[in-house]
Amino acid sequence: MAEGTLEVRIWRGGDEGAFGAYAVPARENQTVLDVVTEVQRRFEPSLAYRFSCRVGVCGSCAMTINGTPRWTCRTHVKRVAPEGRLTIEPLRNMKRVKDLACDMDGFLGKWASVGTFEGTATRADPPAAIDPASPARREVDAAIQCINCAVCHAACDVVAWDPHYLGPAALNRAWTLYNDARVADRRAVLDGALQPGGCHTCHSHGACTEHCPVGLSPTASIAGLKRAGLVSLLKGGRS
Amino acid sequence: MSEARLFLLQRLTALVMAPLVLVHLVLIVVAVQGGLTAGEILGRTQGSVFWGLFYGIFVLVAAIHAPIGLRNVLREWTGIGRRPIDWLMVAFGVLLLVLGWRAVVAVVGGGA
Amino acid sequence: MRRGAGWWAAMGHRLSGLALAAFLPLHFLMLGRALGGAEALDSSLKIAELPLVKVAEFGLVIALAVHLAFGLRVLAIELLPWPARDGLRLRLVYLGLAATVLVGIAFAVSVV
Amino acid sequence: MRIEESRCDILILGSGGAGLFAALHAAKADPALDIVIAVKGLLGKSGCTRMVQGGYNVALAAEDSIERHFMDTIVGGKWLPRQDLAWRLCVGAVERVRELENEIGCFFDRNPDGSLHQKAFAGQSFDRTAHKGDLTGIEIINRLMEQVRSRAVRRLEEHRAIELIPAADGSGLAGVLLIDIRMGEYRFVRAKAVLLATGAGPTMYLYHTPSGDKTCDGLAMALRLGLALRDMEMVQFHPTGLLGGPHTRMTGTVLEEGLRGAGGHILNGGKERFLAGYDPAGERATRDVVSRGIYAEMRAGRTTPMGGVYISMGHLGAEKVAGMFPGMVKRCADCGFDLAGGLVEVVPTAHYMMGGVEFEIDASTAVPGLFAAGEDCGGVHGANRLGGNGVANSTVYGGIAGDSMAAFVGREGVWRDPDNSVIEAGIARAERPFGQAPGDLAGLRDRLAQVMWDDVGVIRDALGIERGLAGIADCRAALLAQGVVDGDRRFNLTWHDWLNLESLLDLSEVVGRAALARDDSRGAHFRADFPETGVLETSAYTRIRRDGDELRLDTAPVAFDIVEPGQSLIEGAAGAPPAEAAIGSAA
Ligand SMILES: Cc1cc2nc3c(=O)[nH]c(=O)nc-3n(C[C@H](O)[C@H](O)[C@H](O)COP(=O)(O)OP(=O)(O)OC[C@H]3O[C@@H](n4cnc5c(N)ncnc54)[C@H](O)[C@@H]3O)c2cc1C
Ligand code: HEM
Ligand code: SF4
Ligand code: F3S
Ligand code: FES
Repeated sequence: MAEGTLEVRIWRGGDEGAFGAYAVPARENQTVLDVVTEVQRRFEPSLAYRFSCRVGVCGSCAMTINGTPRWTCRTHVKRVAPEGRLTIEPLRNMKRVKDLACDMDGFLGKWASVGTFEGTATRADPPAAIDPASPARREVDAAIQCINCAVCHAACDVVAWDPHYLGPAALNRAWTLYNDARVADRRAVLDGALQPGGCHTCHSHGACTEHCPVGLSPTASIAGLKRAGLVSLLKGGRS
Repeated sequence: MSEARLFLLQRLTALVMAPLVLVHLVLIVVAVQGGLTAGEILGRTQGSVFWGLFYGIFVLVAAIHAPIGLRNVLREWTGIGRRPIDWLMVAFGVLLLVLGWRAVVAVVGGGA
Repeated sequence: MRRGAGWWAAMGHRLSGLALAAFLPLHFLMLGRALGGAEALDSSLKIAELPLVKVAEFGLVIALAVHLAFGLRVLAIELLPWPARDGLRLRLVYLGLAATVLVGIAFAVSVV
Repeated sequence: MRIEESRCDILILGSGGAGLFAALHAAKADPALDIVIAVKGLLGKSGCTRMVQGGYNVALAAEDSIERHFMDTIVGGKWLPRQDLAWRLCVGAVERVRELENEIGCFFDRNPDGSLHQKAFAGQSFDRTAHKGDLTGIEIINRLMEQVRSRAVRRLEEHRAIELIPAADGSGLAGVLLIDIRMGEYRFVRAKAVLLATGAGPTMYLYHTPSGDKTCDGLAMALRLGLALRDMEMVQFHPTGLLGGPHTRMTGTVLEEGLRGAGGHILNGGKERFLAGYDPAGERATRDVVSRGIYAEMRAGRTTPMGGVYISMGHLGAEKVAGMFPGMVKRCADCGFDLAGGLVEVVPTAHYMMGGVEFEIDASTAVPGLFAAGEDCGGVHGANRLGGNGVANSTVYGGIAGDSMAAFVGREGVWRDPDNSVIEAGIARAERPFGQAPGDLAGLRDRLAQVMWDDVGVIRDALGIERGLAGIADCRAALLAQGVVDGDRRFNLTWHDWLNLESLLDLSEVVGRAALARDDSRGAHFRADFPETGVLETSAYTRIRRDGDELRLDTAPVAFDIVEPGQSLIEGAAGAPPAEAAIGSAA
């Protein structure tokens, strides 16, 4: 496929808009982000899209590629468009700003709303001793490296259905906080996740886990929260 | 009632129903063989304490389980407000309970 | 959006749940007619012999099986711990499907 | 021209480690302060702090010491660092890492006994790099971002600073002129104190590692304001950037150093190892040495098809490699390269600017009301930056800047009246492309990138640098003559590409001028015509400021106020790996 041309359709506009069609040279090493870049440089100078790190760290380049939400800087064209046809749209479930860029504020706001770390120690104290093999720390390790790319948020239909739903990434973060032994009030973190729009709104569709580019499983984290909620309820806790 | 409590109730009722449904399914498949008559059904059930309990419990848990599930569906798929949905579901649960137990009484009690 | 197996499982679960919830009151009403004696019930069951109703009945048995199978999947995801982080437990989806197909076949065979 | 005007107490430019820490510290010092962060990208999702892989240098362990960290920094910096700044860095790192862990919520990796795990990083005499796996930056920035979002800090995201506006009476800084990228409009924010934390970034080179939003804007603005930049010839090259060809943004991105440390081989186009011919340590030598070895081999023409060299890991066993470097292997695989078992083409890649704005130990600058922190600043690292000292620098001095700004605003903070002529000039510069016929902007940036790479890159000489400066001038003339299609200015990346290139041109010239002035080789700066390091005792640093349209360069002696060349604060050699065995994971 190194030679030849890609048939590329790109969404132009906001909520209202239309697809633009472009013929982009196919290249040996080419990510979807490279395709978008080439369209901006050669055909559509005012094309809006977002990227920063170009290595899958910043989580700002995700788009909908042929119907599937993905990070674009690490998506090789060959893997998603063997036929050489690409349809590129902004991510779902967020307000659109322009073309391929959407407003991530709602998503990140939900993320930040599940709770921010509050410990008991200060900068005067040494870091807490934490057994790296303890079950709680393992849970954290398995879920912590989220790049907040919103791919899961876009993939989840419940997010689309229920505007109050916090969504997989935010709940995944809540789960890591809940398992962080240093957090002063873990109970409050859990209570937050048990509110309407919290973990019980998830129906285990699993689309989040299926699409997470870094291989996290928000489904497992949310299930963990549900279990923690059950346990605390059965132990006669609040909620 | 809190989300956590509703969740617990729904999952608990689901757990209870799983074996009940299994039995019910087997029964249907076996019973329906060669057509179903009222006599057959009633013959099996009438006066049976076991089946009375079986279906009595079945109705109870289903009347808890279904409205909670329906509540989520309505929230997500319709524009109805949260409050109205909750009341609608309470009504639905009561309806199921009343109709269900009436059916149990009909099939198990009375008659022969 | 392209949907994965987990989504289809959830959708099957939801639609079957809805079907059951819609059907359950009718089912209870019908059984409740046994209060009027076996004949009344029989006359209801007669209706059940109509082809269209047969298809619907078949659908409901399938719905029950689907709902059971995928309900168990949800319970397995939510309630069993995930020590191995075994992906999405997608196998459960296929297991559920297989179980449903079996029930369907069994029911179809028994009806014919 | 519509210019939206607003006010705040503290305006922070950039949301890397420096910007976010400054916001938190200022908010904590005085919760009543009205703090605004303006950032070119999204808050916490742009810049390089997020991209930190290796980790954070900090003398935490009982056997380690501030003195040892300091000596490693000075020796690594080839005696060019400003010593009081370097010392403050090492002291501050301890507090900052504890703060990150205990107050911000970062969850660094642990030893089995529960203490922080610290790994080896090249050029250090102790294993002192705290980390979270090999994606430390994500942990640091995500946690900082949550903390900042949970406070009453206002955000101006996708706002690009284009001019620092001085007070009309020359008494200090009045505010900052920005472009609201999404709206395509200008915005002038008046502030009592401003922090410059835009993270520099040597992205004028053909191969470079930093994030796409970093184009030396902050340094260009500081230069226009009349501030002095020091050590600008010191550009660090990372030896192994991915080489994927000219049409992919992946090209230049870092392949981690641990690959070499673990025993990876670097092969030339003929698939032969060659680094031992340049340095006995071969692949395990320090960044600058390996970069030069590779560059020399490339110049000698023994290159791979795309013009680089190979990194080969396969001899260690593909499975083992995949287990040791899962992140790197997956990243390569996503882009079509087989790192674990095959050959991947690599090149040295521009990574970090040691130079930057001259600043004081309290993060203030020569202009009252303007503060600076992070990679925008010069003096902390001297001629070379130790791996792991970059985040330490941005977070330590970012926090200090937050404290200082809060104190400054309380003490003498006023809204100064802006010099409107500078606002007008700033707008005129940003408007310039719209008046002109569009041209091949990307091609022009490529041209500059090639000039910098060839003539002001890994190995330099007077002739080449002169040629480079001429090439930069050509590119500038071309840029000033070409424009951008006017029309939809909202989120118009091509407009911003134009502005990016302008900043890069300004700084390219500065780097070239400084490189020409330093006629010895030390640290990251290597002159083929002056391969020896000069006398350490009389070390001087370069300093460039703008005077009208001219750049003026002078040099100033380094003050050895803590330790002098030949002396040491520690026993044993600074910068030497702690034990033979540790080299394996060092690099
Ligand atoms: C790939 C990579 C790996 C690295 N690994 C390590 C490591 O392991 N250890 C280590 O110590 N260091 C490492 N570094 C270096 C380290 O990341 C940086 O030195 C440091 O984090 C810089 O922090 P900063 O806050 O100054 O700038 P950044 O974190 O880069 O932030 C700059 C901010 O300024 C914004 N900005 C830029 N221009 C403008 C403008 N005109 N207007 C408004 N905002 C603007 C950007 O969008 C961004 O938000 C690495 C760097 C890279 C690129
Ligand atoms: C076989 C026993 C049953 C099991 C194991 C079971 C299990 C479940 C579970 C786990 C859910 C929650 C799904 C979610 O929120 O993701 C659910 C939802 C539901 N159930 Fe059941 N259920 C059973 C029987 C029934 C019956 C008999 C009815 C009908 C009366 C019913 C109606 C519903 C409805 C309407 C929903 C909502 C579906 C949705 O939210 O998508 N269930 N069931
Ligand atoms: S969980 Fe995965 S998909 Fe969701 S935001 Fe985090 S990294 Fe992206
Ligand atoms: S896709 Fe959505 S429904 Fe739950 S498992 Fe993931 S959040
Ligand atoms: S550009 Fe940062 S994740 Fe793709």
